[in-house]
Amino acid sequence: MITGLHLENLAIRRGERLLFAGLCLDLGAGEALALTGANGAGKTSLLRAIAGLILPHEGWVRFVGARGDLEPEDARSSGIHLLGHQDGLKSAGTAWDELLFQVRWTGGTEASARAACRLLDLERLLELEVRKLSAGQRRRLALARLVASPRSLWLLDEPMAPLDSERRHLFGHLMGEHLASGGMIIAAVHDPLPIPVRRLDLVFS
Amino acid sequence: MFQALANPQRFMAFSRWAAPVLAVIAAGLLGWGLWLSFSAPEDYQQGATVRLMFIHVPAAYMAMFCYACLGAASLVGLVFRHVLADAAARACAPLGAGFTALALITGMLWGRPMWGTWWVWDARVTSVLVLFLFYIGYMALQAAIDDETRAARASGILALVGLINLPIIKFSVDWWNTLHQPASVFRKGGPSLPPEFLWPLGVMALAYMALFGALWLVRIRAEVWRKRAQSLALQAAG
Amino acid sequence: MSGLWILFRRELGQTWGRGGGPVLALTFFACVATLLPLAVGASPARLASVAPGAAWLALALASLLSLERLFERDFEDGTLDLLALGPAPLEAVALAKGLAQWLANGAPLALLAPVVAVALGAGLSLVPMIFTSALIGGLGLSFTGGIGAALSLGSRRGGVLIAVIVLPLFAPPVIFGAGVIDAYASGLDWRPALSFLSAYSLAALALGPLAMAAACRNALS
Amino acid sequence: MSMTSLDYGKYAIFIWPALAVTAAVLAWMVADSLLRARYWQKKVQVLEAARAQPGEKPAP
Repeated sequence: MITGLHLENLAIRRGERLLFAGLCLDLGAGEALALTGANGAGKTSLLRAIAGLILPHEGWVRFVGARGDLEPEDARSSGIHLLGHQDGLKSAGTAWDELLFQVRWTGGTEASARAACRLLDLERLLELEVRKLSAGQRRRLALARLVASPRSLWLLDEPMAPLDSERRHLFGHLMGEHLASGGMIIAAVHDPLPIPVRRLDLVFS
Repeated sequence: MFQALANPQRFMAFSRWAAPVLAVIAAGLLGWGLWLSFSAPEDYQQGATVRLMFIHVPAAYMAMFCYACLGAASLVGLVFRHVLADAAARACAPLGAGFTALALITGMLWGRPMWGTWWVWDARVTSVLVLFLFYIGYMALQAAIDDETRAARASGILALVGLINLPIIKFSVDWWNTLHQPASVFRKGGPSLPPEFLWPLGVMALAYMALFGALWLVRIRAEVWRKRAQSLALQAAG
Repeated sequence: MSGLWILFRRELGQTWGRGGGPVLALTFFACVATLLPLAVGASPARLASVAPGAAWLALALASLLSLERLFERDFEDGTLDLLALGPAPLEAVALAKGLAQWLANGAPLALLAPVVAVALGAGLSLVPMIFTSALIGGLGLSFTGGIGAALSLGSRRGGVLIAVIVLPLFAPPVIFGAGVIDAYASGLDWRPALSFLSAYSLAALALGPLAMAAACRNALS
Repeated sequence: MSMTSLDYGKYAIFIWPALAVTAAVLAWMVADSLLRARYWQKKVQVLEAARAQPGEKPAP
């Protein structure tokens, strides 16, 4: 269970370009952070660096749990949800099979998956093949994974993009609940989030 | 030593004088080696073809030596994430492939008079052929990935996998050779070489190594300039 | 451990289920075996002498086919990101994928290998040995091939590139695999060859996942 | 060392081509390396000159 995230003097380089450097940030339980900035400013790279997929050029990503510092490996294998542009759903599989695998792999159970489907009004779609779903429906299926598997740090890359306004309200409510239960959210966004957030603007270096 | 050469500026200063010096040494050794190999007495059994050994064996030796350098550079590149080590590995592969091709061609030219056929699936020749295919695979992987840092790491991993597998392949090919050709058709050029043959062989091998050293430094310099040109072009683009 | 079991079952499903399972690889295997007599003539004596070796060569080529899908699909649709953040490290993920590749693809090929060899003129008494060597060798082929598949992630030409990288590495299993059958057929002691084959496969099983995971992390970064 | 006799009798047709091939491959390796180095060195000089005095292109 991650209760705090600390970025110390973080710098990320993509090939030849240094995206940003000297980034320091502390995020506590119940806090949300909105990442804004032009495309290519490094929002996605920052999320992937926190998730451990990208090795930072300089600096550290430190996770803190209830009993002090956490090993990054342990924190990432049980405490992080990363929702990128691609949702990892196999288009040939049925929605339920894909969701069930993703939920079980990230620590949830069949029961929590069913509950998440009810919450996100997905029951009617479960037997459909993923390729038949619209972009909004696929995104809701991915969000069901976040709800079904209890992980404290949500790293979201433009989560609202394919959702219509009514679903955005619902997701805003879910994010509020996650923060209330001590979770943390870092979301790369273009339009403002429906929850109280701190802002971090990544300037194009 | 690695730390000292790690940063490109210091390497460029070092290689600016080191490459020509090695080139001069290579030229000298090559001249001496050739003179030695052509003044050595003819071998009582192979006749004049023993001259071919003096240019085939050093090339085959260099094929493996280059791969060892490639493996070492890849290891340093993967573990310490030196950009220069990646450049060294990238620069080393074509030279290694060149020496391996040279070894194969001179091997065939040596084999024809001795074994009567251009190509014989002999253990050593086959191993050198597999090594050549491996070089091609390494360069193909490096060329197929656009992102240079990722290409360097992927081919570095392949080089290490190769470093582990090539001795196994060598062993399996030797084992296979004893299976299919129990009686060795020709007299093995083993350590029982008379001294007057060891000298030209040794000098030629040193000449090839010096030449490889010089060319490797030159190609690494080219790599450093290429990366510099790329980043300049990127900055110019703004 | 449960996370790994879930992943292993899913990988089996992916490799076996939708893609028509091993039918394609088996058909390829049969095609290569069919073309051989057409190419070298049908004289039983000539065919019989190369039958085990030809079966093994066709097995190695057939095991190349499904390698491209082993990592590429998960890499492209974002599943690899999810797998990297799961309960088991990427090394375990690579192990599960390799084993699934071996069971869903290697095993059926190993079952067909004796049939092909006998069809090409190998003696019936060789069948158990051909199956054994094809099965054990298939483990090495799957994991060594997996390394090639992982290394070529994000490259432009996947399929052929994997073959060029991996085929030189297939030399030992092909040599020892065919060597076992050859020794067994000619009444020699086949145990050394089989032990070398097993050693290669176990080494690939042990070291393969390390290289595959490193290659995946490289591709993800 | 007596001056060696350069006629190799029936082996001549193998020794000379081998020497020729060796010379050719080594020459190609030397030439390719030197040309590649000079090409990129000149490119860097051109780009650095352009960067020093921007001329018509706006400075980044």
